[in-house]
Amino acid sequence: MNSMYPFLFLSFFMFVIGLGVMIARKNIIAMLLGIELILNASALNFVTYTRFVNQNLDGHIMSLFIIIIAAAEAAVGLAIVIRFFQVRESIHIDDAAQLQA
Amino acid sequence: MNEGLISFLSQFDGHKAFVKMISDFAGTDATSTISFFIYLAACLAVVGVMATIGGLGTYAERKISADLQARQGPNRVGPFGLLQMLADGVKMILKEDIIPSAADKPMFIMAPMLCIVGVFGSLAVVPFSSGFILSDLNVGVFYLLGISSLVGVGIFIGGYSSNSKWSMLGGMRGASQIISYEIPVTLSIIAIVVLSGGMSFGTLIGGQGGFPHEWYILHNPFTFIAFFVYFIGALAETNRAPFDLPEAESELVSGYHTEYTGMRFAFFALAEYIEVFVVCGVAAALFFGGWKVPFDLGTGEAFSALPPIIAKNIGQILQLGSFFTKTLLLYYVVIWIRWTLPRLRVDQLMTLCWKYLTPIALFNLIMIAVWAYAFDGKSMFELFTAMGSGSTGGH
Amino acid sequence: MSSHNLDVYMPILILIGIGIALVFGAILFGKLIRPHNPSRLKEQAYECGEDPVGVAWSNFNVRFYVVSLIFIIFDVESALMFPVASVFKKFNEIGRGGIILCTFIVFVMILVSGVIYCWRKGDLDWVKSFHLNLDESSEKNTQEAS
Amino acid sequence: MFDSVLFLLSAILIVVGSLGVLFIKENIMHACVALLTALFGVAGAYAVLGADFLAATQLVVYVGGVVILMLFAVMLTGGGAANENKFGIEKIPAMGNVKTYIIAGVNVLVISLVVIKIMANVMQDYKAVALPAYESTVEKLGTLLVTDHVLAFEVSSILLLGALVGAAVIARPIGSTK
Repeated sequence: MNSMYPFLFLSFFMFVIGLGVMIARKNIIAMLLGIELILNASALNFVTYTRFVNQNLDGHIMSLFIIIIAAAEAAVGLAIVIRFFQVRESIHIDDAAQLQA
Repeated sequence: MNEGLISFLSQFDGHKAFVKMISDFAGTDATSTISFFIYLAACLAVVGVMATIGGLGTYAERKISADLQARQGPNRVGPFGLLQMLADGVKMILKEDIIPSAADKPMFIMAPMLCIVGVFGSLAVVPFSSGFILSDLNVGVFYLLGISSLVGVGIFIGGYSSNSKWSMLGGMRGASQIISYEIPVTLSIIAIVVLSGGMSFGTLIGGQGGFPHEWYILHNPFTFIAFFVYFIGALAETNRAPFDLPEAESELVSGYHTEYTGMRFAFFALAEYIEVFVVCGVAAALFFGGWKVPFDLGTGEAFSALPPIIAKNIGQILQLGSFFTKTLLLYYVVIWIRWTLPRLRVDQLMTLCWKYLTPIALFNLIMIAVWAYAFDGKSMFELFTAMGSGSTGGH
Repeated sequence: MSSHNLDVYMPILILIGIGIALVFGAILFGKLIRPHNPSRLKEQAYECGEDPVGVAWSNFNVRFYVVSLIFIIFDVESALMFPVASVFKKFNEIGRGGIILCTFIVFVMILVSGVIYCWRKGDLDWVKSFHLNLDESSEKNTQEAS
Repeated sequence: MFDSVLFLLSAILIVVGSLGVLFIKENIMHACVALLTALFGVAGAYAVLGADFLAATQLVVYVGGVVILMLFAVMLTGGGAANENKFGIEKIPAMGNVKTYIIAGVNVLVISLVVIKIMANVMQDYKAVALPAYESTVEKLGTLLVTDHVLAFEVSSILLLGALVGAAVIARPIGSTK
């Protein structure tokens, strides 16, 4: 692939879909899926610019740390969801209006 | 950047001439297209061999278990019952295909596919010989860890989608067992990567030699322990006994594939047997020198009397023989263990993983890194010989 | 020549394709020759002959989640350790191995401290209630009283 | 040519998977599998971009880790059966309805217009450079991680420690913390 625009379009698409998921869904786990999409879109963007613009690997490092942060975020977020489910027996975001366990 | 089948073939003049001919004929650069067809043929060959090995695995399993229990085993179909696997295949394909009405149908269909894809994907980096490795990715081992974790997802989804309590319990257990035991396995592999300085199987095997004292398992005492950690973890990752809790017959009926019939069940079984081969192959490559043949016979330079193309191919065949011998011996040990040891309890399983194997693997990792730093990556035998020559030189 | 190096990913795609084709092909081929006479009893989930009660998708114990949580942390750390491990030898040869060794050990030790925490708090125990009965029986009694 | 094929395949996976995450409404489990598809596609895109190590990392961390974590979490919260709002105040189903989708659509439209405007401005100054050949990134990444980015390397370890301890404390069964 000799053009960067297909990749930028892909990551833009993923970002937009992730945003849509976060707004449209009321299920907390589904919203976390949307966050994963958004984080992946940004990581893909970093790698794209690394290849097509400046060619040093700092973008790869950034993507690596984005992947790490996404994993940590998923772990903690899902732990909160599970805890919330234990307390309220619901994973609906509207039920989480006051987050006091 | 990457070695593999094509770079091996392109050493020969015949391949170059063929590529040039096709390129001239088509008017464009046909290297990629030709590579595609070569890869396609090679992949079909590998899959064929692997399916046969998977089938023979079921046969060997029965024969060896029969031997261990002083029985006959399958002996009716074909010589020594060797065609039993074909009979099984025909039986499987003739079975009625039942999907439970309460099941999650798309997921039910997808689960065996995920298992098969995960296992077949990992075949791409298994080093059969220095020339015949489908693609020697420079992230080989790491890629293998990633793609084979699809099997865990497949098992979980298989258990979930059946909507049966047995399947669900088996699937949850299977997934948590697979991910737990991936930790010691990964840490052991990192320890070997520290020694060899690369993740591709070419580098990993290249650091070893043909003789046992040049293998990584005898490199230092900690790699010796690391092998056993890896092997126990690999047994558990492939759901083999004594870690076959996901399909424990006496408590979970048949685990995650309780509701699967016919071919769908056969694919789960096939995936399991091929995965055993893959982990045994990886163990052979990481710890037992892989395709290395003693006296460097594998490079074909010993047969310099012959034309180079024949000498190289003889070397390749010797390497294939070496790899398959080591791998199948490990395969035998896996089956032997299955019919010798009793099954663990769930809490024992988790205790073994988290309280024994993982700390040992972490300790091993650090100690191997310290060893590589302190002795410049020399193995025990090199140190002994250096000490011996040093003392004789001193006198 | 730049595109040729991507050819190494070809076998992976081909193998995945073969896998998918094999699964669908075998099942479609089997459709021609195998019997198909479903009945209500056949399509029921197996529950030792009884009628299944409820769905199987019920709640599971949280310990499954804690195990997978520790796993994912280790998994991510291994993703960081692999590149460092593969340059260890190179740095060792130019005499900079000590620095990497220190970095590596500090990294692993921070990870180990987390595992030790989980171990001490009993997150690694599969049968926790059993240990609670043994060790903290007095505390449990007060809980039951309250 | 093969790079185009690989890119097209991964683009299809990404598009199908993302749309699946957005539009699968019946079962959160299916949405998780759609996410798996999209993440697989991202790994393919990394491979096309010459980031071989990142592609493998994507497989290891997401396929083996995050997706399994999400599947477990779905099982622990009622297996996707809990699609209804317990209190029924707003009567919005958990997987969204037409109203939420319209709101999301409008929001996405506005934000995407802004992003496209910014990207167009940035892209005006972009001049194409010669692309480097594909080569191994592992050694370079490892070298960067222990030289330039060594602080980030160590701090990420502390971040993961925090995530481990925090999530373990949060997810611990209620009975053992009372």
